[in-house]
Amino acid sequence: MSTQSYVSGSSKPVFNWKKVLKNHGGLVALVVILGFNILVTPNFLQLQTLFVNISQVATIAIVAMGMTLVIATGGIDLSVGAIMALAGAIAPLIFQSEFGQMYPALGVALAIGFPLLVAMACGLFNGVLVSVLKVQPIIATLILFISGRGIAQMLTNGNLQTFKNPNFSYIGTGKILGLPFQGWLAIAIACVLFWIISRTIFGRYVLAIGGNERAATLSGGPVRRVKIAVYIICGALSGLAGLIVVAINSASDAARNGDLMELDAIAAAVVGGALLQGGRAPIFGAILGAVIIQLVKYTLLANGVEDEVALIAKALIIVAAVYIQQARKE
Amino acid sequence: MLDSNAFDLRKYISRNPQSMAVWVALAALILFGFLRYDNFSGAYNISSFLNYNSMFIIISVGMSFVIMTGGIDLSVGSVAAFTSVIAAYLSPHGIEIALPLAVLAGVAFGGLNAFFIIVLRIPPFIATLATMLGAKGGALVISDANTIAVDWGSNFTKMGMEKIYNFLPWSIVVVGIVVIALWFLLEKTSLGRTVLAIGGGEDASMLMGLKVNRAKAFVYLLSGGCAGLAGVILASGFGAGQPLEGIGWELTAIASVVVGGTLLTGGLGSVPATVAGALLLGLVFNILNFENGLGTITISAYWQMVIRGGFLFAVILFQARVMSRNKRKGRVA
Amino acid sequence: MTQLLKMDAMQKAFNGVVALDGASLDIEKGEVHALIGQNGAGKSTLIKILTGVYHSDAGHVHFDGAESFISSPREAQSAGIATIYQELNLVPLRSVTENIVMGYEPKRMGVFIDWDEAHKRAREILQRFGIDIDVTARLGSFSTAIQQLVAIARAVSLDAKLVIMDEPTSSLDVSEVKVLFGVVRGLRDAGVSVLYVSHFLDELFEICDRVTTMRDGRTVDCRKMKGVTKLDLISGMLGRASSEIAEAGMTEFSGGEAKHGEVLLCAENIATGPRLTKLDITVHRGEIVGLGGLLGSGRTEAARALFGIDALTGGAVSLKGASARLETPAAAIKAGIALLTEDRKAEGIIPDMSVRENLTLALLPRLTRNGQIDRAREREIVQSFIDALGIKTAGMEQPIRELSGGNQQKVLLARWLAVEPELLILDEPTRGVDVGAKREIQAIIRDFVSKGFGVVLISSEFEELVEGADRIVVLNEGRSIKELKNPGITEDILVRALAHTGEEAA
Amino acid sequence: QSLPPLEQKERYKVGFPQMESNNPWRIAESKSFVDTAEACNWDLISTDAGGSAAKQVADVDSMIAQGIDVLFLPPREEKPLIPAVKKAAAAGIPTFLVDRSVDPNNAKAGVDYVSFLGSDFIDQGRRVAEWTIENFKGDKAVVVQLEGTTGSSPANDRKKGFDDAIAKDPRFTIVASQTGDFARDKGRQVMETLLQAHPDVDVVYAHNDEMAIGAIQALELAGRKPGEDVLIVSIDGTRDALQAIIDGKMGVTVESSPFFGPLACETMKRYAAGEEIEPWVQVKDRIFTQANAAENIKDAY
Ligand SMILES: Nc1ncnc2c1ncn2[C@@H]1O[C@H](COP(=O)(O)OP(=O)(O)OP(=O)(O)O)[C@@H](O)[C@H]1O
Ligand SMILES: Nc1ncnc2c1ncn2[C@@H]1O[C@H](COP(=O)(O)OP(=O)(O)OP(=O)(O)O)[C@@H](O)[C@H]1O
Ligand SMILES: [Mg+2]
Ligand SMILES: [Mg+2]
Repeated sequence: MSTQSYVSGSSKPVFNWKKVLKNHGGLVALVVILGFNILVTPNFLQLQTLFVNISQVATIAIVAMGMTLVIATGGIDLSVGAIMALAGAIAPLIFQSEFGQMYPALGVALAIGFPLLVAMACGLFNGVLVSVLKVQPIIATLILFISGRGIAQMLTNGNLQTFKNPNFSYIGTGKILGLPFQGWLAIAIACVLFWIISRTIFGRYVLAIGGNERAATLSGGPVRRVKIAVYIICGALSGLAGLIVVAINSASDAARNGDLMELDAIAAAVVGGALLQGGRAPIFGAILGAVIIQLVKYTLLANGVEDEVALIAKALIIVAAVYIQQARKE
Repeated sequence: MLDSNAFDLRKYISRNPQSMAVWVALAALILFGFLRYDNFSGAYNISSFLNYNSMFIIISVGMSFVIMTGGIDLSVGSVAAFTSVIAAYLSPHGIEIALPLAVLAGVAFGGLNAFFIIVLRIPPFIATLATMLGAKGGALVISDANTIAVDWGSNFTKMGMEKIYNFLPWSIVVVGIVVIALWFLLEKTSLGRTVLAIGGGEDASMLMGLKVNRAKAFVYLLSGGCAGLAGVILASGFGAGQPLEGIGWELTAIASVVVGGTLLTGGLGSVPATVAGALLLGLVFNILNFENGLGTITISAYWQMVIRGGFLFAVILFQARVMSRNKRKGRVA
Repeated sequence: MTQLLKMDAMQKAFNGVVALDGASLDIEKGEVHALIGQNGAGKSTLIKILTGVYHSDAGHVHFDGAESFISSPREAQSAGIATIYQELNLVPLRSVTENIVMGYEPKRMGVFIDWDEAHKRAREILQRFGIDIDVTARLGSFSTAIQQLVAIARAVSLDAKLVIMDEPTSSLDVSEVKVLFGVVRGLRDAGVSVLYVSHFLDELFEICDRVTTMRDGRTVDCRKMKGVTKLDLISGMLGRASSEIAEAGMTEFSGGEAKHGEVLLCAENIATGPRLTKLDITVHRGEIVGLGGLLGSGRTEAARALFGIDALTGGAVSLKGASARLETPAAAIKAGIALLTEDRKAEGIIPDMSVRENLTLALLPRLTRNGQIDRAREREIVQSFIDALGIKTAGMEQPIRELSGGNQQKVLLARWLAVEPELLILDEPTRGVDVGAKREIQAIIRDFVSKGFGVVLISSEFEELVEGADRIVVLNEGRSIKELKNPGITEDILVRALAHTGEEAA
Repeated sequence: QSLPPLEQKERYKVGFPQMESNNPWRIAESKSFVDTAEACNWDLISTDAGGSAAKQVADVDSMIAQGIDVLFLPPREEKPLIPAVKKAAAAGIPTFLVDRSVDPNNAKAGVDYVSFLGSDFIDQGRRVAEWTIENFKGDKAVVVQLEGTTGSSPANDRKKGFDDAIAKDPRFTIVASQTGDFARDKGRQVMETLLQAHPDVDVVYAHNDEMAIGAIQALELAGRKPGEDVLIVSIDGTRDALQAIIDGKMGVTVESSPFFGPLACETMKRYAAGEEIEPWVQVKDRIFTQANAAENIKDAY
């Protein structure tokens, strides 16, 4: 039997704007916002604008990518902001310690490595709760959401830690080819994650678990380990973002670092095309989503829209962007 | 459960092992407080505890309906803040005007959520996140970013500040009536059953010919209305409309619902267990305050966060244990 | 007789894939009407258009004497069409009662549900099917078969003019099928029409009055059941002359005598809980061992135990003579065991993934070097299976949810064949599969054992079991109580073994 | 109704319901009370409302239930904390408001509560504006304002005080006023953006030092010279701000001291001794500039 009769013959290559809108809703939204800014926002077409936006969006993008992986397995991670605070609180403790000052290079290396380990441990905690104890992700990660920041403040006694350490600050203020280091970092992470998702067995399992966890288990997939790994990755990326924030500010504020990041990251992931029920992991979509959210913020600020009105505008834009995205599913 | 085997406790527990955990934990915590602190069981503490937590009980119950359908409502806190401002503005006209209109404002936000979710097919998490931002912005706009004083002369403040026999706050009475009505609605009406069925399988419910969209719209309107009521209590009990209140309420409510044994994927849920969940989480704060008062230690803010997280962890571990013990007894699909 | 339903020139395409291409159907009042066709012929699609799940691209529907525009399942129900969908559509988390009465709850004072009455009603309706279960328990705690019966019970209780049954018997065994037929006849006698879709052609002769045959989205035939032969039906479905088909027997199993080799698997006294208390089973190389049993006898539980899903609470398993600890499916797969589950939707497919990704899911570890998937080999393997099994798909990138049920099943079978297991456990492998494909699958199974591998076959279709298995282990209430050996097993012997098991076991 | 008396005794059970602990200023204030507890013979009950006025009222309730002798209340909001003040009064507990006050229309010093200890946020904003007018040398100034948390009373008052005073000098135009949430990171991000839209900025007024530091960082990242091309002025008097003033990056910061503990102890003792307490125990806020920053930095928090 031929499969031909099942494919309709009329597929003329005509430009169909509806289709473009459906398949590339996020890009369309981006173009609209860019166009608006070019026309309205003063001094928008400047290298410095690009610089500012990249340096600000990098942390959201990095966390959003981790969130995308978690969401792809059908989970969610509310603890990203708290993990940022925790990692960010630990770093200065290390390089400002006596040891860190005695061996500055080693101190900075440890100040990056150790907080990341702690962040991964947080991810492990979340992952174990979710996959071994079968706690629902929103609640499992709510535990660290509530207490993670508290732990960070305990470590620092609630104090703001300020410092001067150009080596460490490089991850937040460094430049490569004139653009912020953290922007390049985000791109590099995206490339690696994209490769993992589309080419590796791990990536395939991530999507399979989100698509039908039972089927994945019964096909011999290491479901528990993959889920734990996904939370660990998300934790590590959150920790990294926390370090970047601390590095830019030359100060670690455990009470504020990563505040409300979970909402931005989830919104970015979904605007970028992730489905909350799992099964999809659009990594570059997450970056796109983060950029859209960043640009919305930028646009409203730069044009002097009052904070309260900006909230309403942000709400509408998120709805519109997701609406365009959702059209694809129909 | 109100159905025929309502009072068959063993059956109830074996069917709802996850709700049982919350009752045990609640009883344990009350006992702990009772034995450890002097004035813990005093009338003043009980009545002010109930007054404050009536807001969380009502939004948690509203939230539980949303969650039972497999949805979520992140907007409750902001909506409560918004309606508290509305209620404050309307307070000179008395509670009989302010209450219904403010609740209606909450319902309107629920309608917005329902529109986003049902008509535009935007996932609930995002739709209600947007409404959360929008309601917060709206509250700041209509209040000009100020708290709005209520009219102390009218009967408006009675609901949040006066108590029957100097003990039972009006707020908890009103909330109690609403909660019992909702409990009945869930257990005894087609609408309630449809809510549960949707969470258990939206496509299946649709194919079974249930009025899926109507029930979904209902839960968001309900949750909005409950947030509206919480807003009235907020304004009435604290003498002001507060555009900045309600931050994090959605997570408190979600936690109450889940601690009460409702599955976030929907399909299961109990109104009384949700109330117990809300009381349990509220009690943790109350106990921390009393612990502070013992003077042995002064628990700093961050310690409190850690303890609260640890407590949630303990309850969840307990719940997971109960669940897995029960699972071993038989296959739960 | 008067006409109840007429569907004419129905068209439906999904993203360019044509599912219906001018299909028609007419049903008279009080008849039982069969609808047959190969997997993917468009039967379910036609039904879903009728019940408003899908909206047709073109065509007319007349129902009960008027042109009708049914746009939702709810409208269909109020118009008097009750449907049992192919993929069970129930709410497992809710009670049996709720699943039956939902939407039509008995009320007190017009508002409050009368639960006592509802439970009573549910119990009564289930008793008509000979089942006596706790109707207040969660539906999900019962087996697929019970769930299917509940779905049927719900549809039958709806007081409809037309009851549509899309493969209602795919999870049922003989005795339940008998009960069902009784119910169907009862409906017919009450003047209710029944549209009956099934791949078990024998069933049709028993209860259907007329039969409509579909092929490639078109209606190719509609005739009285009387005087039709099975061969006619098959040739109509396949679009081939009956002479071509007549050559072979009805199952592809009756092939050559197999040579049995060394012991592959030996399970002694294994138990996993109350539903599987004592199972002894041995599988040799080159052998198909059937598991016979009635509803709830523990066949599925046995499969789950052997595949490491449920932990053993007693007994021991050895593989190729060495004792084996199969604690997870992954371990079982590594040890060379595969399981095709009975619940395709919940435990088999990953709906949004492509045919390719679904097919290679279990094979992945072997397609991978340093964590990276060898995509060229993946495509090659997938294509070879699509060709070998005749999987009807628009391409290997089509999401599996868009395939018809039978083709999904083939993909899942391919998933397991691809890992080249030594022991393949098949729980209802041909459920929902059309005659042509069924024979293909059976041939594949036969071919598989002839290479010196072993198969455990669970099937509620006795013909398949009797002809296919070299031995049949008979299960009753979670215990293996008897073993039958081929040649020499007939359906009769099997049925008697099942029926008398109770006494013999005692 | 008259104020409840406070008997003189060896130890007092004292309630201090802190409103939040998410910034250094609040943390320093809480610490000040904890430190004072020892010196002043207090059994201190200190809670944390996590930024919620309603929770703060509930915290006061639980303190009343525990039978405190005195209440030191930093009301999160002017109006929503009035019930707390009234409940304490009804329970016979003398209340002192700390660092923020309540709506004078509904609760009065000397009637509902004993006294308000603190400074005046409006006045702080005004003093920053006056200093800026005096010290800004150019003849046209583009001003950017970084506001505190939208809707919070210090943000509203510091804006009002500054806006009203600066309006008197026609040289100054406020081109943008956006919230930086009292946080360094947010302040930096907002400043980065506003700097793009208003590259011609001359003066940055931040509602607290944390945002001012964030603004300095934003300016430096953009290659500008804070203190030279842009004048930065703010409120609080933190160590970092004083250092910035010493480094020439910042112009002024008006003190808003968090160290209320000793003042609270002293005022309470006076009250217990039967003294009449003035309705507003005003705190003398200093003003830190290049002239005195270096000598005060060691005491800053
Ligand atoms: N939702 C859908 N999206 C895309 N294609 C679909 C969808 N549903 C059905 N099809 C396609 O339409 C065709 C007819 O499918 P249908 O399910 O009606 O077959 P069927 O006759 O019921 O087969 P079976 O006997 O296997 O159940 C198939 O080719 C299938 O792939
Ligand atoms: N007549 C019955 N009464 C009550 N429960 C039943 C009955 N028949 C089966 N069950 C349920 O069936 C389940 C066991 O089914 P299992 O899947 O192990 O059996 P099976 O022999 O594989 O049946 P199936 O034909 O459904 O595959 C149990 O959950 C049991 O409660
Ligand atoms: Mg079908
Ligand atoms: Mg079975």
